[in-house]
Order: sequence, then structure tokens, then C-alpha cells
Amino acid sequence: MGTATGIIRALNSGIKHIALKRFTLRYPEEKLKFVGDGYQFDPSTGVGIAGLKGRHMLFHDHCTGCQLCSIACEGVAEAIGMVKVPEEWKQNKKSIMPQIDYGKCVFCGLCVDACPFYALYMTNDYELSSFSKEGLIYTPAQLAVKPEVAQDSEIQISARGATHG
Amino acid sequence: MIKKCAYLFIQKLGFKAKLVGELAGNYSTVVLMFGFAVAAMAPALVISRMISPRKRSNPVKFLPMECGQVPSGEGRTHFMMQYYAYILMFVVFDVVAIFLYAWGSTILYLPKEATLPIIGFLAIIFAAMAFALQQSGRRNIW
Amino acid sequence: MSSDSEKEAVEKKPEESKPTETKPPEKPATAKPDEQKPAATKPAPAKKPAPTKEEPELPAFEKGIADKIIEKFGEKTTISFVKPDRVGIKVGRDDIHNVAEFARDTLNYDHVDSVAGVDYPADKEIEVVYHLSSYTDPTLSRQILELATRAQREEDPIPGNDATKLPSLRDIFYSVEFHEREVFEMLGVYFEGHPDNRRLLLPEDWADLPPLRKDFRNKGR
Amino acid sequence: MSVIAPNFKLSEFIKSILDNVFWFLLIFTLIGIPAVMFILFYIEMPVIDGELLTPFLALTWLADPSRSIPILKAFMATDLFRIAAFPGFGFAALLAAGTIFVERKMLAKLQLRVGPFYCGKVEGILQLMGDGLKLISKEIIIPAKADKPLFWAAPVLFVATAAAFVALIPVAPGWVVADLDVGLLAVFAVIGFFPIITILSAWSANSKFPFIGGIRALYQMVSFEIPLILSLLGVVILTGTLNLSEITASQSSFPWIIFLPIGAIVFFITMLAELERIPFDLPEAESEIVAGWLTEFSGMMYGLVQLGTYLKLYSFAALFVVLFLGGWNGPMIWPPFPEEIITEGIELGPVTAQFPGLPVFSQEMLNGTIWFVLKTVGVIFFILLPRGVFPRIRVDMLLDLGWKKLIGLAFVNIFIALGLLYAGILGPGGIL
Amino acid sequence: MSSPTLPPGLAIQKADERIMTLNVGPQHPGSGHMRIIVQIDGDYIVACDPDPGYVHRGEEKMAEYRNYTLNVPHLERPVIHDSCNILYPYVLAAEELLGLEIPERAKYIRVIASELNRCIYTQYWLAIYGIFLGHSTMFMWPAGDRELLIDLMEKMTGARVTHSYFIPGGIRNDLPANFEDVCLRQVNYFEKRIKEYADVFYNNPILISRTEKTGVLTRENAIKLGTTGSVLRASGVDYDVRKKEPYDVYDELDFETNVMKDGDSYARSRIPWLDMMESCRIIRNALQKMPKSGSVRVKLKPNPKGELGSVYKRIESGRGALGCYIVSDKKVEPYRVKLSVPSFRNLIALPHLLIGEKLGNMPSVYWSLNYWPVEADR
Repeated sequence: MGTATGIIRALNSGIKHIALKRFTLRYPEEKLKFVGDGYQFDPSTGVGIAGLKGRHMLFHDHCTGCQLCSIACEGVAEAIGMVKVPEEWKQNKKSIMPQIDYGKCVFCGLCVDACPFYALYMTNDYELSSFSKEGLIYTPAQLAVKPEVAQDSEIQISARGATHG
Repeated sequence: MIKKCAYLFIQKLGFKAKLVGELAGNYSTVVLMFGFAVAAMAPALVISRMISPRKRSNPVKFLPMECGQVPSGEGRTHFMMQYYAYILMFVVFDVVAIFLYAWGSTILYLPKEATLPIIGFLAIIFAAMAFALQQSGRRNIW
Repeated sequence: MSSDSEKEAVEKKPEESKPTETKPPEKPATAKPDEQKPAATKPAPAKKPAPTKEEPELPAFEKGIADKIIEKFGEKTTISFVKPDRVGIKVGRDDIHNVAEFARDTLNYDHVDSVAGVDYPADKEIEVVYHLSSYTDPTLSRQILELATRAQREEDPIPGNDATKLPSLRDIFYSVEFHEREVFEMLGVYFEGHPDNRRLLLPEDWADLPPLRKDFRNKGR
Repeated sequence: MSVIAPNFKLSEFIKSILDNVFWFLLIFTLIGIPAVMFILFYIEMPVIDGELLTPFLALTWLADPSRSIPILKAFMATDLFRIAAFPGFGFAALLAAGTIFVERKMLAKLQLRVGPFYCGKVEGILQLMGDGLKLISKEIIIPAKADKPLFWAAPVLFVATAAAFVALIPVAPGWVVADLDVGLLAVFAVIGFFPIITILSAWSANSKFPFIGGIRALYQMVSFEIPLILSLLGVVILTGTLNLSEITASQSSFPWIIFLPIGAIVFFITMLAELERIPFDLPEAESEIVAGWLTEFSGMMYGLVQLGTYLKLYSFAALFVVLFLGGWNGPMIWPPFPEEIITEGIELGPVTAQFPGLPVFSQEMLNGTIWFVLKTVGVIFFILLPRGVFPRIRVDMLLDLGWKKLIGLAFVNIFIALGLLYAGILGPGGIL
Repeated sequence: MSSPTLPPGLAIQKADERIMTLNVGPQHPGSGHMRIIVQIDGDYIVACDPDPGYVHRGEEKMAEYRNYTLNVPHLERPVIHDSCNILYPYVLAAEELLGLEIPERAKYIRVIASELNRCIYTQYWLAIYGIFLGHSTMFMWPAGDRELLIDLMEKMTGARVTHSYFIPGGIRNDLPANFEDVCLRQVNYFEKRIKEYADVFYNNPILISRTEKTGVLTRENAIKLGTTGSVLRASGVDYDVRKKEPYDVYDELDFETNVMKDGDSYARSRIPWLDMMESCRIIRNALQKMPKSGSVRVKLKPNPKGELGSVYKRIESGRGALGCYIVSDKKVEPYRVKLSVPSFRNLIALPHLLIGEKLGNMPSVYWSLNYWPVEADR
């Protein structure tokens, strides 16, 4: 009898779930909303600010070409290389800035931690796929562009189950 | 002659076969259904064979599945599961089960006393089955 | 391993432990220019905890464990450190079997957490560290006993067929079986008495040096 | 780009399709049409609506749609229509396709997923077609040492056997492909073929995992065939016939499941096992023996086996309906036809369309079909549901269940039927 | 096969010809990234030889070339579903070697992240356990409900699986605003969801009859083989590092360890499920006791050098006690990093459990060991 009860309970539980809400994020149409503008690091306090570790953003007017991000990355992914930039910046005498290869980057954010001048951020943009390996290499000019992201879906919990809205 | 044969053939295919008995005609429809499915499904394989790519360059592709390893040993081997006894039991009791149908389908026309031998027969079956099940439980002898 | 110093002295005055373990003259000069890691100075001896804190404040329970081992085996073993919940013992390769048996039977350590091999090219030795722990004895549940022993190291190793050998502890602690196989393939230490000294993680056709030796170089590093 | 994987070029794919279409059309027009004309010329054509059907007339329906109606009517009266379309293959394949879709969506709902969604705009309704296209355009790989004729034949035979099973199912009064006097025994005969095909294909693949899967299929058959047969004996005892149509007709007042619930439960469980559905899908247990006896099938061969499986699922569900749920019996819900539709046709804009099927399809038949389909879909739902809530069982548990529990229950069912008969509740002289 | 003199079928088979060798894995739905060579006699397994190493990446060797901070992103790779926990002992050991004392708030956040990660890992494990038993719903439900916690981890750390969150000196970033409320809401719902697994899975009579009394590991054997985690606790040994040797703030939190006596597959699969409920309790408790503000990371000077010596630290991960042994030689890089991973320690039990079992029990017994092949290979 215990067996029969168990089987009936299992069937009952299965049928009950047919009425629950679907818990699927239909990705290209819905995008999950993240906290803040992305992972940032405050060198003065030594603590990061929570956010998604997506693709980087480089502030050219802060970057001094000190290569600390590149050195940090050398131990992790070797994704950051320093390249010459055409512009002249007074804080950046050598005119070199990081160029990031997202084919290698592991999005750990240690380069952001390493930057002492608040020049390298991470943004909420994670759609970086490309048809060629070259397309994954982001030059300093590309990194300076703030990405447009439309992410608004959030987990909503109600009596009829959780859903992505 | 040719005309006659073709006529018969088409009659078989399409129209009620008048030349064959009604009963055989009924059975023939089962066979026809079988043949129809074969005739309808074989083209699926043929079309698939025609439009799908065929690359025969890599012989490894045609090895039997062995989870990414090079196959070791034959696929067709002497392989015996420890439940062999059940197969022997099946051979016997399947016939018995069908035999019961001969009794069951005519029970409405039989006198009630005719059931008693069957009950006795079932009792013998139960005894035999219990013995066989007990033997089949002895996995080490199989 | 002939360490003649007093166990007590070693513990309390860690600077003395230096000469006991490895050959003192070699150490300063070991750093070859091409070696990325210079000769391991002292693997296990933890001078820091003892001297910085007050000396008499060695954790009593752990010290008791260490004392028991020293009492039994005397000069054959050395205490490399005593820290809260951790005791480090150094044993020669001939005595490791007996010490492990003692640890199991008398001290109630019943399994091995991990077996780590450490390569010391400057000492021409490979250290194998057994981390013993106990499930059955509630007083030992926090404790880890590190049994360290050293095997001779060969420059051109032929794993299994050279002098880099140690007695296996599998007959004492069954749980070292896979760990010792790993140490064998990663460092080339052959465990005598181990029933199954085969490759475990590396590919079957691995023909290079054992990869965790210091002279095996990662590409580009 | 990978070196090994060939580059897929859409243009080449389309070209290969167009090539085949071209050759088909060429051969058909040069050989096929003359051959048809030739055959039609030598054949004595039947008389339809008082008019002799000549080859010319038979082909004029291409030009004149109104002429096609008598031909269609004639066609619908033939066995070929029954085999290919209505109670036979087409109907069953349609229901099977619907089953696949319902299974995927229902399982997705149960598992809080979405299921097929994008193909066909409306909740992925065309997903099955997409899958079919994918399967048909995939390469068929046959293991090098396989027994090729058997290996090729297995999927086709599987579908054909399932189709033969479909042929035995009465859908509506008089609408059955093969109305056999020993229909139930024929069903057992056909069911017995499936494990043989499984074992043959498993043996022919010359690979270990299919082999084990085939052996397991054999054991599954061995342990569940006898309870399956015995569980239906109760119905036979009470009706006194083996003809499925007569069994259905005997349930006009009440279905047998009311009197023989134990038999129905045993038959349902054995049905799941014969279908290799989830609690009993040992021959295809993917976590143990990769995909069981399907491991070496690829492309359309796999697709055919799946089609056969779902045809089989429909047939078993229909058999359950026929034996225990009263088949086509049910209150009349189909609206009666106005006389003029049958006699005069319907005015649809400028033309008068005479509904071709109506003289063939009667109201009873359509009503019966509706009830039959509704009940079958209900049973199919309960066949699909265990897949969501039960794990797979083991071979020894399976044998235990089949040989010790289900056979015992089947005998209990027989004795219940005997008791009902001899107590005079049912049978001649009873309330029946 | 038959000898030529005898007609086929009458050839006398040698006894060992009954035995078939099956390579289960690495490309098998019922193995992870490893191969289990099993020999079966009919339905029974007579020999079993696990062959891990297909995803061996030399993490220990790689760790010798990077400094204590830069080791973080790649040391978490072996178990990306449990990446906080596999970093935990490394970070604890590195902090002891570097002489760091981390802030109180960071300890609590570490505990929360670690427990969330344990649930994420266990859900993944449970999903695969479900599919190994042919229970597709039990694959989809945990995989979906896991999303609730992954969402929390994403808010917390900025990454879905490879968090790189713990670092010598504390944690990378503070919690986002109103994280506590969201966390409490989702964890409560998560706990409600996992309790619903009982009807369909854990109390399902078919599952119970299938996994009970299979692959029994006795208490003596569990101790002798040095197993750990849920395998050990399912065999009746009450040993949880969180209780026995509390690290960070586990000694201040209120929770219990789950122990079962049977030592069979069912007990081994039930323990992680019960552990998840305890994890939810720990998370709620930690959220309550956590200091509401304060620093979460001590500033580290660039390229810190470790003290001379060695440290062995262990924690309780989703699979069992996870130890990290670091030898330092006063350099920027550690001299030797050894991860003592629970999967590797539990693997030794696999042949002991499988021999004599039926082939149909292989996936359930194998996966009930809470084994993660990538972690064992490192």
C-alpha cells in the first residue's frame, strides 16, 4: 500500500506542476537584469563595487599606460596586450593602452583590481561573439565605447511559482 | 493472360478482392498494411540516402560505438544474463496462456462443470510456476 | 635522516632545526641561476609560529602527540612544527612504515587525507607528506598529523626503475592507494609494496619527465 | 574552421535537392506516366455512378475537379483508403505526430520549461517537421562490420509491424482495416514481432551496447508478454469473442474497466513495458547502455524507429480503449446532417460543392471516431505522464514485477471475471 | 567463437568468455569525463577499474608559477559549479602564510557565498543523478531552481559560475544594495522548491526500491577507504569539517549535520539534499548575524611573499572535506600547492561498491559517490 500511495503522490505532484509558471528565461527576447553598471574597483578603499564582470571599458583620460593590468593578466589569461594609441594624453606619455583579446579573457576582473587609476571598468555587456578570432580583439578605441545594453528581466516569485517575468 | 494478371493484382491492391474468400481477405489486409508501410517507409530511407552527405574518408567513423575508445572484442559474443531461467519459463507459459484463450473465448457455450478441470489445470500451473520461480531465483546455477 | 638534536630544542628553538634536516652548507649556495625556484630551503620547519608567539604557549594537546612519537621512535623522527591542530613529523624512509603503524594503532589516526609530493632538487630529494586524520577518535577530529619522508631524487628519472623509492603505506592506510599512484606518476616516486603502481591521471603515452618535478617546465614559463 | 567537419553550404544542399527533384520528374514523365497509361488501358475499369470509368476519365479529374468526386468516393470505398488513410496508416501517423508534440509540450510544462517554441510561430507546432527534415538530411552511418541487410531492414520492419498492429484496431463501427475473428490473438502475434526485430537489429549492429539492449528487450518481452495476455482473458471470458469489433460493441452500455479494474491496471503496466516507456525503458537506458539497441542508428533510420514507436504507442492506447474503455461507444455529440447536404451539396459561393465523404461517413461513424480519439488521447496522456515522474527500473526488478506480481494480479482478474460470469451478473442470463 | 570441428552453437565456451569488457566513458551518457572499465558477467559487474585523467589540467603545476592572488582564477576551474568552495582552503592557507587577518564581515559573506555555492553544486549533482536514473523531471527541476541561486551569486560576484570571489585578504567586492532582502526571498523560495522534490524523487517508491541496498558502504569501509563528505556521513560517521574544525565563522552559526546509517546509494543521494536545507538555514542565520557594514578586504601590498613553511587547511565543500596544502619558500609564488580533493578521495570506493552490483546500478552508484571527474583530475 505504501508503494501505491507513493506512486499516486508522485503522479499527483507531477500533474500539479503542469499548472505552475514556466521558469525559463527566453534569452534573446528577454535579458536578465544585473546589479549596477558592472564590476568596478575603488583603489582608494581597496574594495570592489558589485556588478557583472562583462566586457571591459577603458577611460582613456585616466589610463597612464602603467601596464599593471597587463602584468596582472599575464598570470591569468595573457589576454591584455599594450598597444600604441594615436592620441596624445598628458598622463600617458608612452601612449600605450590595453588591448583585450576576449578569446582568451576569463573575466576574472583582476585587471580591474590592479588598475590604480580607476581607468578600467567592467560593464554589463556579455554578448561578444564574433565570426573570427580577430573580431574578439578589442582595441583601446573599441574599449572606450560604452555598450548599450537593454536588460530588464528579473526573477519574480509568486504563489504560482517563480518566473522570469 | 497479362491482362488477367494485372487485373488480379490491381484488384488486390485497390478493390475488394472477390476471388479470395472473405476470411482470407481479412487477413490479407493485415499483410497489405504491412506491405504498404514498407512501401511507404523505404522511400524515406532512399531519399535520405540521396540528399544526405556521404563522406567515406574516415574509417574510424564506421567503427561500432565504444564510448570514444577503439573497440575491443566482438560485438556479437556469447552473452548470457543470469535470468535465463525466465526465458525457459516463458517458452512454456506463453503456450499455456494462449491455450487458456481457447477455453476463455468459448466459456459462454460450455457447461459450468467444464471449468473445474481448468481450475485444476491452473492449480498445476501455479505449482509449476512457483517451482520454476524458486529455481530461477538461484542465480548461481544460471 | 640523522637528526641528533633534542626534540624539545627543535621545537622551541626553530633556528636550530635548520641544520638538522638538510645539509646546511648547500643551502645558501643552492640557488642555481637557471633554477626558477631555488633550492627549497626548509620545506616543513615552521619557525615563525613558535618564535613570534610566546614560547611556552605551544598547544598542549598537539605537543602531547608529538611527544608520544618522539618517545617511541626517538632519534629516527624529528618534529618539524607544532601548531594549533597541526603536528609535523619528519621520518626517515626506513621508519615511515613503523611510524605510520604506530600512528594508526596507538594514536588512532585512521585515514589519510592527502598525500603530497614535493620536489627539492637542491637537496636531491623528493619529500612525500602524508596528512593523517581521524574519524573515529573525537579528540583527534581537529588534528592533522603530517608525516613527511624523503626519497632520493634522480636527475634522469625512469619512474619505477630508479632509486626513487619509498615503502608504501597502503597496507596500513588503505586510503592512500590512489594518492600514491598519483605521486608516482607526478613525481616518479615508486612505492614498494603498492599493488597497483599504474598511471592514473596522465595519458598512457606520457614519456616526458614526471610533471610535478621542478625541472619539468611549463611551456612559455 | 575545423578540418574534419565538412563545411555545410546551403547552396550545395539546395542543389542536391533540386538535382533529385529533377531526376525524379524526368524519370516520372518519361517512364511513369506512359506506364500508368499503359496499365490503365489494359484494365477493365469499374462502373461508377452508372458510368464506365475509362482511363481517359480517370485522368480527367486533373482537369475537371467535379469529376474527381466520384473517383474519390470510389477510392474511399476501397481497402487502399482504409490502409493508407483513415483507420490505417495516415490516421495513426497523424495521431502519433500529435502525440510527439503533446508529449514534448506536456513534459516541458511539467518540468517548468517551455518546450518547442520557435519553430512554426505557434508554440513550436512545426518542430516535428523540422526534426524530420533534419533527420532525413543527415548521413546514415552503418557500422563497418554490421550485417547490412538486416540492419537496413530493421527500422522499416519496425514501422511495418507497428502498421500491421494499427490494421487490427477498430476505430468506428465497421471502420477497421482487418476485421478478424481472432483479432486479439492476431494482436498478440504482432506484438511478438517487436522484440524479434529489436534483437535482430541489435545483433546485426555488431556492437556491444546495442547487443545488451537487445537482450534486455528480450527479457522485457519475456516477463511482460504473459501478464499482458492473461490480463485480457477476463474481457474475453465476459464477451465470449476474440473479435475486437465485437468486444467494442459489447461495451455499448458500460466499459469493462468498471468490472475489471485490476485487469485494466495490469494491462496498462504491461503496455508501458511493451512500449518501452520510461519506467520500463531498459532497452534504451541511456545512462547505462548508451542508447540501447538504438545506439548505432543514425539519421532517418533512427527517425523511422521513432515513428514506429509512436505508431505502436497509438495502437496500444487504442487497444486499451477498445478493450476496457468501450471504444467508439459514447453519447451522440455529432450534429445530425441535414438531408440536403448529402443529396444536393453545399452552396459555397459560385460553385456547388458536394461533400465527397458524406455518403461514406455516417453520423454514427463520425461520432464514434470522436469518442475513440478522445479516449485514446486520454489514455495517451496517462502513458506519457509516467515519463515525468518515475525513474527507470532495473532488469531484475522488472522480472520480479512481471513474473510475481503482475501474473498473480492477472489471475485474480480472471477469477473476478469467472465470478462475475457464474454469479450471473454478466454473461447470458445476466444483466448483459 | 566456435572451433571448426564443432557445429556452431555446440562449441564449449570457456568460463571467461562469458565476461564482456565495457568501456563506459568518456563519451557515454552515464559517465563523467572519465572512463570506467567494467567487466560484466551477464548482468553482474565482476571487475571495475576507474580511469580518470581525461580533463587533467595540471592546476597544481600551474599554481607554482603565479603569485598568491593570480592563482585565484585558475584554481577555481576544477569545479566551476562549486568555485567558491574549491578556493576556500587555498585562500585560508594563503592568508595564514601571508599573515593576514580578514574582517568579520568578509567572513560572513564568505560563508554565505560558500553555502550558496554548495547548493548550486548539489543541485547540479542532483540533476545529473536524476538523469542517470532516467528521471528527466529531476534533471530539469534542479537545473532550473539552481538558477535562483546562480542569480544571487551573479548579483554578489558578477559572474555566473567562475566567480573568482574569494581572494587572499578577504573578498573581492562588498554586497550590492538590498542584497539581503533578495537573498532571503530567493533562498526561502528555493527551500520550498527543494522540499517538493520529495514526492517526485526521494519518496518515490520506484526510486527507493531501485537505490536501496545497492552499493552498500559499511561504516568500517568508509573509514578505511578514507571517504569523505556525503559518502562518509551516509555510512554513519558524523564528520563534517564545518562542525569538527570550524573555519571562519561556522562556530557561531546554528546548523546540524545530517547522518544516515545505511550507507547505500539512497542514503548517499539523500544526504546532499538534506544538506541543502541546512545550507538555507545557515544562509538565513548568517544574514541575520552579519555585521551590517564594515570593510570586507584588507589591502594587500603588491606581490606579497609567503612565510617559510607549510600550511594545510581544509573546509567542507559540496562533496566533502577539501584540503589545500601550500609549501612556501619565501617567494612571491607558492613553492607547491596541493589540492586534496574529495572526489579523488571518494573515487577509491568506486570499485569496492560496483563489484558484484548489477550493470543497471552502475550509474546510480557511481554518481551517488558525489564524484566530480574534473575535480579529481585537477
